[in-house]
Amino acid sequence: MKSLSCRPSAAGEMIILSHEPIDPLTLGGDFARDVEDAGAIASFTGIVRKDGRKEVSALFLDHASGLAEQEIGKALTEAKTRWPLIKVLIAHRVGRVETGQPVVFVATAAAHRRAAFEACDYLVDFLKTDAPFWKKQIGRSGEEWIEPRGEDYADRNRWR
Amino acid sequence: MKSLSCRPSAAGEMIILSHEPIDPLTLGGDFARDVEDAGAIASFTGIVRKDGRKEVSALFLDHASGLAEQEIGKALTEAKTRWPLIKVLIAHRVGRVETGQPVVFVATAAAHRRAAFEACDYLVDFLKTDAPFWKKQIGRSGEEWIEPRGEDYADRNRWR
Amino acid sequence: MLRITFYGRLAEVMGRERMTPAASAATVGALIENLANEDAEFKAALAGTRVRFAVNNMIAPETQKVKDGDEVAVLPPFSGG
Amino acid sequence: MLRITFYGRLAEVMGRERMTPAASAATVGALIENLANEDAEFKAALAGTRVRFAVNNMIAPETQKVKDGDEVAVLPPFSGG
Repeated sequence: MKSLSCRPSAAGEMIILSHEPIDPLTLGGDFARDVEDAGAIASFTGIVRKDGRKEVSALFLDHASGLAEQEIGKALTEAKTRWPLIKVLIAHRVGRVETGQPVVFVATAAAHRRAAFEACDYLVDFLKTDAPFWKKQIGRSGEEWIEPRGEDYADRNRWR
Repeated sequence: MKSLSCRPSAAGEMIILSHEPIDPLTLGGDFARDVEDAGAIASFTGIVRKDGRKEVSALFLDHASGLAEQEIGKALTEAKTRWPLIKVLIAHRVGRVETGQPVVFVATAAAHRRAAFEACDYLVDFLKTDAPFWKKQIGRSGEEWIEPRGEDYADRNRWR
Repeated sequence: MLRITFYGRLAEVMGRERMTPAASAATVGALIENLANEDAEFKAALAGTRVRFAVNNMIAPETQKVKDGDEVAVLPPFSGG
Repeated sequence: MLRITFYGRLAEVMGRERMTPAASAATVGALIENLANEDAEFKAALAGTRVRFAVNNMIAPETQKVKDGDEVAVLPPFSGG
Protein backbone atom coordinates (compact mmCIF):
# COMPACT_ATOMS: atom_id res chain seq x y z
CA MET A 1 0.00 0.00 0.00
CA LYS A 2 1.49 3.30 -1.06
CA SER A 3 0.64 5.80 1.63
CA LEU A 4 0.50 9.52 1.45
CA SER A 5 1.55 9.69 5.04
CA CYS A 6 2.53 6.90 7.35
CA ARG A 7 4.09 7.65 10.65
CA PRO A 8 4.69 5.88 13.89
CA SER A 9 4.02 9.06 15.87
CA ALA A 10 5.13 7.49 19.15
CA ALA A 11 5.82 4.03 20.51
CA GLY A 12 2.84 1.82 19.75
CA GLU A 13 1.10 4.51 17.65
CA MET A 14 0.60 4.49 13.90
CA ILE A 15 -1.19 7.03 11.71
CA ILE A 16 -1.73 6.24 8.04
CA LEU A 17 -3.33 8.62 5.55
CA SER A 18 -3.58 6.96 2.18
CA HIS A 19 -4.59 7.93 -1.37
CA GLU A 20 -4.60 4.22 -2.22
CA PRO A 21 -7.11 1.62 -1.00
CA ILE A 22 -6.52 0.51 2.60
CA ASP A 23 -6.81 -3.16 3.46
CA PRO A 24 -8.10 -3.79 7.01
CA LEU A 25 -6.94 -7.40 6.79
CA THR A 26 -3.32 -6.55 6.08
CA LEU A 27 -3.36 -3.68 8.55
CA GLY A 28 -5.11 -5.76 11.20
CA GLY A 29 -2.72 -8.67 10.67
CA ASP A 30 0.36 -6.47 11.00
CA PHE A 31 -1.20 -4.78 14.01
CA ALA A 32 -1.89 -8.05 15.84
CA ARG A 33 1.58 -9.46 15.19
CA ASP A 34 3.35 -7.57 17.95
CA VAL A 35 1.05 -6.55 20.81
CA GLU A 36 3.13 -7.49 23.87
CA ASP A 37 0.81 -9.14 26.39
CA ALA A 38 -2.44 -7.68 25.03
CA GLY A 39 -5.54 -9.65 25.96
CA ALA A 40 -7.90 -7.58 23.82
CA ILE A 41 -7.84 -6.13 20.31
CA ALA A 42 -10.79 -4.07 19.14
CA SER A 43 -11.13 -2.82 15.60
CA PHE A 44 -13.47 -0.75 13.51
CA THR A 45 -13.78 -0.57 9.74
CA GLY A 46 -15.87 2.18 8.13
CA ILE A 47 -17.07 1.41 4.62
CA VAL A 48 -18.59 3.66 1.95
CA ARG A 49 -22.32 2.88 1.74
CA LYS A 50 -24.52 2.92 -1.35
CA ASP A 51 -27.11 4.28 1.10
CA GLY A 52 -30.33 3.14 -0.57
CA ARG A 53 -31.94 5.58 -2.95
CA LYS A 54 -29.02 7.97 -2.77
CA GLU A 55 -27.12 5.39 -4.84
CA VAL A 56 -23.76 6.69 -3.69
CA SER A 57 -21.08 5.51 -6.12
CA ALA A 58 -18.11 7.01 -4.24
CA LEU A 59 -16.93 9.44 -1.60
CA PHE A 60 -14.38 12.11 -2.26
CA LEU A 61 -12.32 12.94 0.82
CA ASP A 62 -10.53 16.22 1.17
CA HIS A 63 -8.16 16.71 4.10
CA ALA A 64 -5.85 19.34 5.56
CA SER A 65 -2.46 17.72 5.19
CA GLY A 66 -0.19 18.31 8.19
CA LEU A 67 -3.03 19.52 10.37
CA ALA A 68 -4.80 16.14 10.03
CA GLU A 69 -1.77 14.15 11.19
CA GLN A 70 -1.29 16.58 14.04
CA GLU A 71 -4.88 16.53 15.27
CA ILE A 72 -5.02 12.72 15.02
CA GLY A 73 -1.76 12.56 16.96
CA LYS A 74 -3.33 14.68 19.70
CA ALA A 75 -6.35 12.34 19.83
CA LEU A 76 -4.05 9.33 20.15
CA THR A 77 -2.23 11.01 23.02
CA GLU A 78 -5.57 11.78 24.69
CA ALA A 79 -6.72 8.17 24.20
CA LYS A 80 -3.53 6.85 25.77
CA THR A 81 -4.05 9.20 28.72
CA ARG A 82 -7.57 7.90 29.26
CA TRP A 83 -6.96 4.19 28.69
CA PRO A 84 -3.94 1.93 29.22
CA LEU A 85 -3.34 1.13 25.54
CA ILE A 86 -0.56 -1.10 24.33
CA LYS A 87 -0.91 -0.16 20.68
CA VAL A 88 -3.16 1.92 18.46
CA LEU A 89 -3.54 2.38 14.71
CA ILE A 90 -5.57 4.83 12.65
CA ALA A 91 -5.70 4.45 8.87
CA HIS A 92 -7.82 6.93 6.92
CA ARG A 93 -8.41 7.26 3.19
CA VAL A 94 -8.16 10.51 1.33
CA GLY A 95 -9.15 11.14 -2.31
CA ARG A 96 -11.81 9.11 -4.10
CA VAL A 97 -13.14 6.03 -2.29
CA GLU A 98 -15.55 3.76 -4.17
CA THR A 99 -18.73 2.38 -2.61
CA GLY A 100 -18.01 -0.83 -0.68
CA GLN A 101 -14.41 0.22 0.00
CA PRO A 102 -13.00 0.97 3.48
CA VAL A 103 -12.65 4.65 4.31
CA VAL A 104 -11.27 4.21 7.82
CA PHE A 105 -9.72 1.49 9.96
CA VAL A 106 -9.00 1.88 13.67
CA ALA A 107 -7.43 -0.80 15.88
CA THR A 108 -6.60 -0.74 19.59
CA ALA A 109 -4.81 -3.25 21.80
CA ALA A 110 -4.94 -3.36 25.60
CA ALA A 111 -4.60 -5.84 28.45
CA HIS A 112 -8.38 -5.85 29.02
CA ARG A 113 -11.37 -5.41 26.77
CA ARG A 114 -13.01 -2.25 28.12
CA ALA A 115 -9.93 -0.16 27.37
CA ALA A 116 -9.65 -1.58 23.85
CA PHE A 117 -13.38 -1.11 23.08
CA GLU A 118 -13.72 2.36 24.55
CA ALA A 119 -10.56 3.76 22.99
CA CYS A 120 -11.58 2.42 19.57
CA ASP A 121 -15.07 3.90 19.93
CA TYR A 122 -13.61 7.22 21.11
CA LEU A 123 -11.20 7.49 18.18
CA VAL A 124 -13.88 6.75 15.58
CA ASP A 125 -16.13 9.41 17.14
CA PHE A 126 -13.19 11.81 17.06
CA LEU A 127 -12.56 11.17 13.36
CA LYS A 128 -16.22 11.83 12.50
CA THR A 129 -16.39 15.33 13.96
CA ASP A 130 -12.99 16.61 15.10
CA ALA A 131 -10.41 15.67 12.47
CA PRO A 132 -9.87 17.90 9.42
CA PHE A 133 -11.43 15.67 6.77
CA TRP A 134 -14.29 16.65 4.48
CA LYS A 135 -16.33 14.19 2.55
CA LYS A 136 -18.43 14.63 -0.53
CA GLN A 137 -20.92 11.97 -1.57
CA ILE A 138 -21.02 11.31 -5.28
CA GLY A 139 -24.47 9.86 -5.95
CA ARG A 140 -27.29 9.50 -8.43
CA SER A 141 -28.49 13.06 -7.96
CA GLY A 142 -25.05 14.67 -8.10
CA GLU A 143 -22.48 15.62 -5.51
CA GLU A 144 -23.08 16.68 -1.93
CA TRP A 145 -20.69 17.75 0.84
CA ILE A 146 -21.55 15.91 4.03
CA GLU A 147 -21.59 17.44 7.50
CA PRO A 148 -21.75 15.36 10.70
CA ARG A 149 -25.27 14.48 11.86
CA GLY A 150 -26.52 15.66 15.24
CA GLU A 151 -25.95 12.16 16.57
CA ASP A 152 -22.29 12.31 15.52
CA TYR A 153 -21.79 15.38 17.72
CA ALA A 154 -23.80 13.67 20.48
CA ASP A 155 -21.57 10.58 20.20
CA ARG A 156 -18.45 12.74 20.40
CA ASN A 157 -19.86 14.59 23.43
CA ARG A 158 -20.14 11.32 25.38
CA TRP A 159 -16.38 11.62 25.97
CA ARG A 160 -16.32 15.17 27.31
CA MET B 1 -9.76 -24.58 10.15
CA LYS B 2 -11.37 -27.77 11.38
CA SER B 3 -14.21 -26.79 13.63
CA LEU B 4 -15.95 -28.75 16.29
CA SER B 5 -19.14 -26.90 15.54
CA CYS B 6 -19.81 -24.38 12.83
CA ARG B 7 -23.30 -23.32 12.09
CA PRO B 8 -25.00 -20.47 10.33
CA SER B 9 -27.80 -20.43 12.91
CA ALA B 10 -29.87 -17.94 10.92
CA ALA B 11 -29.35 -15.59 7.98
CA GLY B 12 -26.30 -13.46 8.68
CA GLU B 13 -25.37 -15.37 11.86
CA MET B 14 -22.42 -17.67 12.34
CA ILE B 15 -21.32 -19.54 15.45
CA ILE B 16 -18.00 -21.39 15.44
CA LEU B 17 -16.69 -23.49 18.32
CA SER B 18 -13.28 -24.83 17.49
CA HIS B 19 -10.75 -27.23 18.99
CA GLU B 20 -8.21 -25.91 16.49
CA PRO B 21 -6.61 -22.44 16.50
CA ILE B 22 -8.92 -19.71 15.19
CA ASP B 23 -7.50 -17.09 12.85
CA PRO B 24 -9.17 -13.68 13.24
CA LEU B 25 -7.66 -12.57 9.93
CA THR B 26 -9.22 -15.36 7.90
CA LEU B 27 -12.49 -15.13 9.81
CA GLY B 28 -12.55 -11.34 9.55
CA GLY B 29 -11.74 -11.45 5.85
CA ASP B 30 -14.51 -13.93 5.11
CA PHE B 31 -16.87 -11.94 7.29
CA ALA B 32 -16.19 -8.66 5.47
CA ARG B 33 -16.56 -10.17 2.01
CA ASP B 34 -20.34 -10.15 1.94
CA VAL B 35 -21.90 -7.54 4.21
CA GLU B 36 -24.56 -6.03 1.94
CA ASP B 37 -24.53 -2.26 2.41
CA ALA B 38 -22.84 -2.25 5.82
CA GLY B 39 -21.07 0.99 6.68
CA ALA B 40 -19.53 -0.32 9.90
CA ILE B 41 -17.75 -3.49 10.97
CA ALA B 42 -16.62 -3.83 14.59
CA SER B 43 -14.55 -6.72 15.81
CA PHE B 44 -13.03 -8.01 19.00
CA THR B 45 -10.25 -10.53 19.49
CA GLY B 46 -9.58 -11.95 22.93
CA ILE B 47 -6.08 -13.36 23.41
CA VAL B 48 -4.63 -15.56 26.16
CA ARG B 49 -2.38 -13.35 28.32
CA LYS B 50 0.81 -14.36 30.07
CA ASP B 51 -0.49 -12.07 32.81
CA GLY B 52 2.76 -10.98 34.42
CA ARG B 53 3.94 -13.00 37.38
CA LYS B 54 1.24 -15.61 36.85
CA GLU B 55 3.24 -16.69 33.79
CA VAL B 56 0.22 -18.31 32.20
CA SER B 57 1.38 -20.75 29.53
CA ALA B 58 -2.10 -21.78 28.32
CA LEU B 59 -5.80 -21.81 29.04
CA PHE B 60 -7.87 -24.94 29.03
CA LEU B 61 -11.47 -24.30 27.99
CA ASP B 62 -14.23 -26.68 28.92
CA HIS B 63 -17.68 -26.14 27.40
CA ALA B 64 -21.15 -27.68 27.48
CA SER B 65 -21.58 -28.83 23.91
CA GLY B 66 -25.07 -28.26 22.57
CA LEU B 67 -26.01 -25.92 25.39
CA ALA B 68 -23.21 -23.52 24.39
CA GLU B 69 -24.38 -23.24 20.78
CA GLN B 70 -27.94 -22.77 21.98
CA GLU B 71 -27.15 -20.06 24.53
CA ILE B 72 -24.93 -18.22 22.02
CA GLY B 73 -27.74 -18.49 19.47
CA LYS B 74 -30.11 -16.86 21.97
CA ALA B 75 -27.63 -14.04 22.58
CA LEU B 76 -27.33 -13.46 18.82
CA THR B 77 -31.11 -13.28 18.54
CA GLU B 78 -31.21 -10.82 21.45
CA ALA B 79 -28.47 -8.71 19.83
CA LYS B 80 -30.39 -8.61 16.54
CA THR B 81 -33.50 -7.50 18.42
CA ARG B 82 -31.62 -4.66 20.09
CA TRP B 83 -29.56 -3.47 17.13
CA PRO B 84 -30.14 -3.53 13.36
CA LEU B 85 -27.34 -5.93 12.49
CA ILE B 86 -26.56 -7.08 8.98
CA LYS B 87 -24.23 -9.87 10.03
CA VAL B 88 -22.69 -11.30 13.16
CA LEU B 89 -20.03 -13.90 13.89
CA ILE B 90 -18.89 -15.53 17.11
CA ALA B 91 -15.89 -17.86 17.08
CA HIS B 92 -14.79 -19.36 20.40
CA ARG B 93 -11.99 -21.78 21.16
CA VAL B 94 -12.44 -24.88 23.27
CA GLY B 95 -9.69 -27.18 24.56
CA ARG B 96 -6.13 -26.00 25.18
CA VAL B 97 -5.23 -22.49 23.96
CA GLU B 98 -1.61 -21.37 24.23
CA THR B 99 -0.58 -17.95 25.55
CA GLY B 100 -0.66 -15.37 22.76
CA GLN B 101 -3.31 -17.30 20.83
CA PRO B 102 -6.86 -16.01 20.20
CA VAL B 103 -9.53 -17.51 22.43
CA VAL B 104 -12.48 -15.59 21.00
CA PHE B 105 -13.31 -13.52 17.93
CA VAL B 106 -16.54 -11.55 17.55
CA ALA B 107 -17.47 -9.47 14.49
CA THR B 108 -20.57 -7.39 13.80
CA ALA B 109 -21.69 -5.50 10.69
CA ALA B 110 -24.35 -2.79 10.57
CA ALA B 111 -25.28 0.26 8.54
CA HIS B 112 -23.98 2.60 11.23
CA ARG B 113 -21.22 2.40 13.79
CA ARG B 114 -23.09 2.56 17.11
CA ALA B 115 -25.03 -0.63 16.33
CA ALA B 116 -21.86 -2.47 15.28
CA PHE B 117 -19.85 -1.30 18.33
CA GLU B 118 -22.56 -1.90 20.92
CA ALA B 119 -23.57 -5.32 19.63
CA CYS B 120 -19.94 -6.45 19.58
CA ASP B 121 -19.38 -5.15 23.12
CA TYR B 122 -22.62 -6.80 24.30
CA LEU B 123 -21.72 -10.19 22.83
CA VAL B 124 -18.24 -10.20 24.36
CA ASP B 125 -19.74 -9.35 27.78
CA PHE B 126 -22.26 -12.17 27.29
CA LEU B 127 -19.51 -14.68 26.52
CA LYS B 128 -17.58 -13.72 29.67
CA THR B 129 -20.38 -14.44 32.12
CA ASP B 130 -23.42 -16.06 30.49
CA ALA B 131 -22.19 -18.71 28.05
CA PRO B 132 -21.37 -22.23 29.29
CA PHE B 133 -17.59 -22.10 28.99
CA TRP B 134 -15.15 -22.70 31.83
CA LYS B 135 -11.55 -21.72 31.70
CA LYS B 136 -8.61 -22.97 33.63
CA GLN B 137 -5.34 -21.04 33.68
CA ILE B 138 -2.26 -23.20 33.44
CA GLY B 139 0.55 -21.15 34.95
CA ARG B 140 3.79 -21.18 36.86
CA SER B 141 2.14 -22.10 40.14
CA GLY B 142 -0.14 -24.80 38.75
CA GLU B 143 -3.68 -24.83 37.45
CA GLU B 144 -6.55 -22.58 38.48
CA TRP B 145 -10.19 -22.48 37.37
CA ILE B 146 -11.17 -18.89 36.63
CA GLU B 147 -14.45 -17.27 37.59
CA PRO B 148 -15.61 -13.93 36.19
CA ARG B 149 -14.40 -10.86 38.10
CA GLY B 150 -16.90 -8.49 39.68
CA GLU B 151 -16.30 -6.09 36.83
CA ASP B 152 -17.27 -8.77 34.31
CA TYR B 153 -20.69 -9.07 35.96
CA ALA B 154 -20.90 -5.27 36.16
CA ASP B 155 -20.12 -5.04 32.43
CA ARG B 156 -22.78 -7.61 31.64
CA ASN B 157 -25.31 -5.75 33.82
CA ARG B 158 -24.89 -2.59 31.71
CA TRP B 159 -27.17 -4.27 29.15
CA ARG B 160 -30.01 -5.20 31.50
CA MET C 1 -31.95 -43.72 34.14
CA LEU C 2 -30.78 -40.10 34.25
CA ARG C 3 -27.52 -38.92 32.81
CA ILE C 4 -25.82 -36.23 34.90
CA THR C 5 -22.94 -34.26 33.33
CA PHE C 6 -20.44 -32.06 35.15
CA TYR C 7 -18.37 -29.19 33.78
CA GLY C 8 -15.37 -27.05 34.63
CA ARG C 9 -13.90 -27.73 38.06
CA LEU C 10 -16.87 -29.96 38.96
CA ALA C 11 -15.86 -32.33 36.13
CA GLU C 12 -12.45 -32.66 37.80
CA VAL C 13 -14.18 -33.84 40.99
CA MET C 14 -16.97 -35.99 39.56
CA GLY C 15 -15.78 -36.97 36.08
CA ARG C 16 -17.75 -35.86 33.05
CA GLU C 17 -20.83 -37.97 33.63
CA ARG C 18 -22.70 -40.25 35.98
CA MET C 19 -25.80 -42.36 35.48
CA THR C 20 -28.38 -42.52 38.25
CA PRO C 21 -31.84 -44.09 38.53
CA ALA C 22 -34.59 -41.63 37.58
CA ALA C 23 -36.55 -42.64 40.66
CA SER C 24 -33.75 -41.43 42.96
CA ALA C 25 -35.07 -37.85 43.04
CA ALA C 26 -38.06 -35.79 41.92
CA THR C 27 -36.30 -32.53 41.08
CA VAL C 28 -32.92 -31.30 39.88
CA GLY C 29 -32.31 -29.79 43.31
CA ALA C 30 -33.06 -33.04 45.14
CA LEU C 31 -30.87 -35.00 42.72
CA ILE C 32 -27.87 -32.77 43.42
CA GLU C 33 -28.54 -32.77 47.17
CA ASN C 34 -28.52 -36.57 47.14
CA LEU C 35 -25.22 -36.62 45.25
CA ALA C 36 -23.70 -34.11 47.67
CA ASN C 37 -24.80 -36.18 50.65
CA GLU C 38 -23.18 -39.27 49.17
CA ASP C 39 -19.93 -37.55 48.23
CA ALA C 40 -18.08 -35.23 50.62
CA GLU C 41 -15.70 -34.04 47.90
CA PHE C 42 -18.61 -32.98 45.68
CA LYS C 43 -20.30 -31.29 48.65
CA ALA C 44 -17.10 -29.36 49.33
CA ALA C 45 -16.79 -28.39 45.67
CA LEU C 46 -20.33 -26.96 45.70
CA ALA C 47 -19.81 -24.93 48.89
CA GLY C 48 -20.06 -21.19 48.29
CA THR C 49 -20.66 -21.61 44.57
CA ARG C 50 -23.75 -20.59 42.66
CA VAL C 51 -24.28 -23.64 40.47
CA ARG C 52 -26.78 -23.57 37.64
CA PHE C 53 -28.46 -26.44 35.86
CA ALA C 54 -29.66 -27.46 32.45
CA VAL C 55 -32.12 -30.25 31.67
CA ASN C 56 -31.97 -31.58 28.11
CA ASN C 57 -29.85 -28.61 26.97
CA MET C 58 -32.17 -25.99 28.45
CA ILE C 59 -31.21 -23.89 31.44
CA ALA C 60 -33.57 -25.01 34.25
CA PRO C 61 -34.30 -24.02 37.86
CA GLU C 62 -33.47 -26.46 40.66
CA THR C 63 -37.21 -26.97 41.20
CA GLN C 64 -37.54 -28.55 37.74
CA LYS C 65 -38.93 -32.12 37.78
CA VAL C 66 -36.76 -34.83 36.25
CA LYS C 67 -37.89 -38.04 34.57
CA ASP C 68 -36.39 -41.15 33.02
CA GLY C 69 -34.10 -40.37 30.08
CA ASP C 70 -33.44 -36.75 31.06
CA GLU C 71 -29.96 -35.31 30.76
CA VAL C 72 -29.07 -33.04 33.65
CA ALA C 73 -26.05 -30.70 33.41
CA VAL C 74 -24.41 -29.25 36.52
CA LEU C 75 -22.85 -25.90 35.67
CA PRO C 76 -20.43 -23.93 37.87
CA PRO C 77 -20.18 -20.17 37.20
CA PHE C 78 -19.45 -19.58 33.52
CA SER C 79 -16.16 -18.01 32.43
CA GLY C 80 -15.80 -17.74 28.69
CA GLY C 81 -14.28 -15.22 26.30
CA MET D 1 2.35 37.70 2.03
CA LEU D 2 -0.10 35.32 3.70
CA ARG D 3 -1.14 32.03 2.20
CA ILE D 4 -4.79 31.21 2.77
CA THR D 5 -5.95 27.63 2.09
CA PHE D 6 -9.55 26.44 1.75
CA TYR D 7 -10.95 22.96 2.26
CA GLY D 8 -14.03 20.90 1.52
CA ARG D 9 -16.82 22.84 -0.14
CA LEU D 10 -14.99 26.12 0.47
CA ALA D 11 -12.18 24.86 -1.80
CA GLU D 12 -14.76 24.42 -4.57
CA VAL D 13 -15.71 28.09 -4.23
CA MET D 14 -12.29 29.66 -3.64
CA GLY D 15 -9.79 27.19 -5.06
CA ARG D 16 -7.25 25.57 -2.78
CA GLU D 17 -5.22 28.65 -2.01
CA ARG D 18 -4.92 32.40 -2.32
CA MET D 19 -2.09 34.74 -1.49
CA THR D 20 -2.86 38.07 0.13
CA PRO D 21 -0.68 40.87 1.57
CA ALA D 22 -0.04 40.38 5.27
CA ALA D 23 -0.88 44.01 5.89
CA SER D 24 -4.44 43.50 4.63
CA ALA D 25 -5.75 42.42 8.04
CA ALA D 26 -4.61 42.14 11.67
CA THR D 27 -6.45 38.97 12.67
CA VAL D 28 -7.75 35.77 11.11
CA GLY D 29 -11.29 37.03 11.57
CA ALA D 30 -10.61 40.33 9.81
CA LEU D 31 -8.83 38.53 6.98
CA ILE D 32 -11.85 36.31 6.32
CA GLU D 33 -14.27 39.23 6.65
CA ASN D 34 -12.31 41.15 4.03
CA LEU D 35 -12.41 38.16 1.68
CA ALA D 36 -16.15 37.75 2.23
CA ASN D 37 -16.76 41.41 1.49
CA GLU D 38 -14.82 41.14 -1.78
CA ASP D 39 -16.50 37.91 -2.90
CA ALA D 40 -20.26 37.39 -2.71
CA GLU D 41 -19.98 33.70 -3.51
CA PHE D 42 -17.57 33.15 -0.60
CA LYS D 43 -19.83 35.19 1.68
CA ALA D 44 -22.78 33.01 0.68
CA ALA D 45 -20.74 29.84 1.26
CA LEU D 46 -19.89 30.99 4.81
CA ALA D 47 -23.47 31.84 5.73
CA GLY D 48 -24.88 29.63 8.48
CA THR D 49 -21.66 27.63 8.77
CA ARG D 50 -19.39 27.42 11.77
CA VAL D 51 -16.01 27.77 10.13
CA ARG D 52 -12.83 27.09 12.08
CA PHE D 53 -9.30 28.23 11.38
CA ALA D 54 -5.76 27.05 11.66
CA VAL D 55 -2.64 29.19 11.56
CA ASN D 56 0.56 27.38 10.66
CA ASN D 57 -1.07 24.00 11.21
CA MET D 58 -2.44 24.87 14.64
CA ILE D 59 -6.16 25.33 15.30
CA ALA D 60 -6.55 29.04 16.12
CA PRO D 61 -9.36 31.38 17.20
CA GLU D 62 -10.52 34.12 14.81
CA THR D 63 -8.98 36.69 17.13
CA GLN D 64 -5.50 35.31 16.44
CA LYS D 65 -3.08 37.88 14.98
CA VAL D 66 -1.54 37.11 11.58
CA LYS D 67 1.82 38.19 10.23
CA ASP D 68 3.85 37.97 7.07
CA GLY D 69 4.58 34.37 6.05
CA ASP D 70 1.72 32.82 8.02
CA GLU D 71 -0.37 30.06 6.52
CA VAL D 72 -4.05 30.40 7.35
CA ALA D 73 -6.43 27.47 6.78
CA VAL D 74 -10.18 28.02 6.49
CA LEU D 75 -11.97 24.89 7.70
CA PRO D 76 -15.67 24.13 7.23
CA PRO D 77 -17.23 21.61 9.67
CA PHE D 78 -15.17 18.42 9.67
CA SER D 79 -16.67 15.18 8.42
CA GLY D 80 -14.26 12.29 8.47
CA GLY D 81 -14.55 8.60 9.17
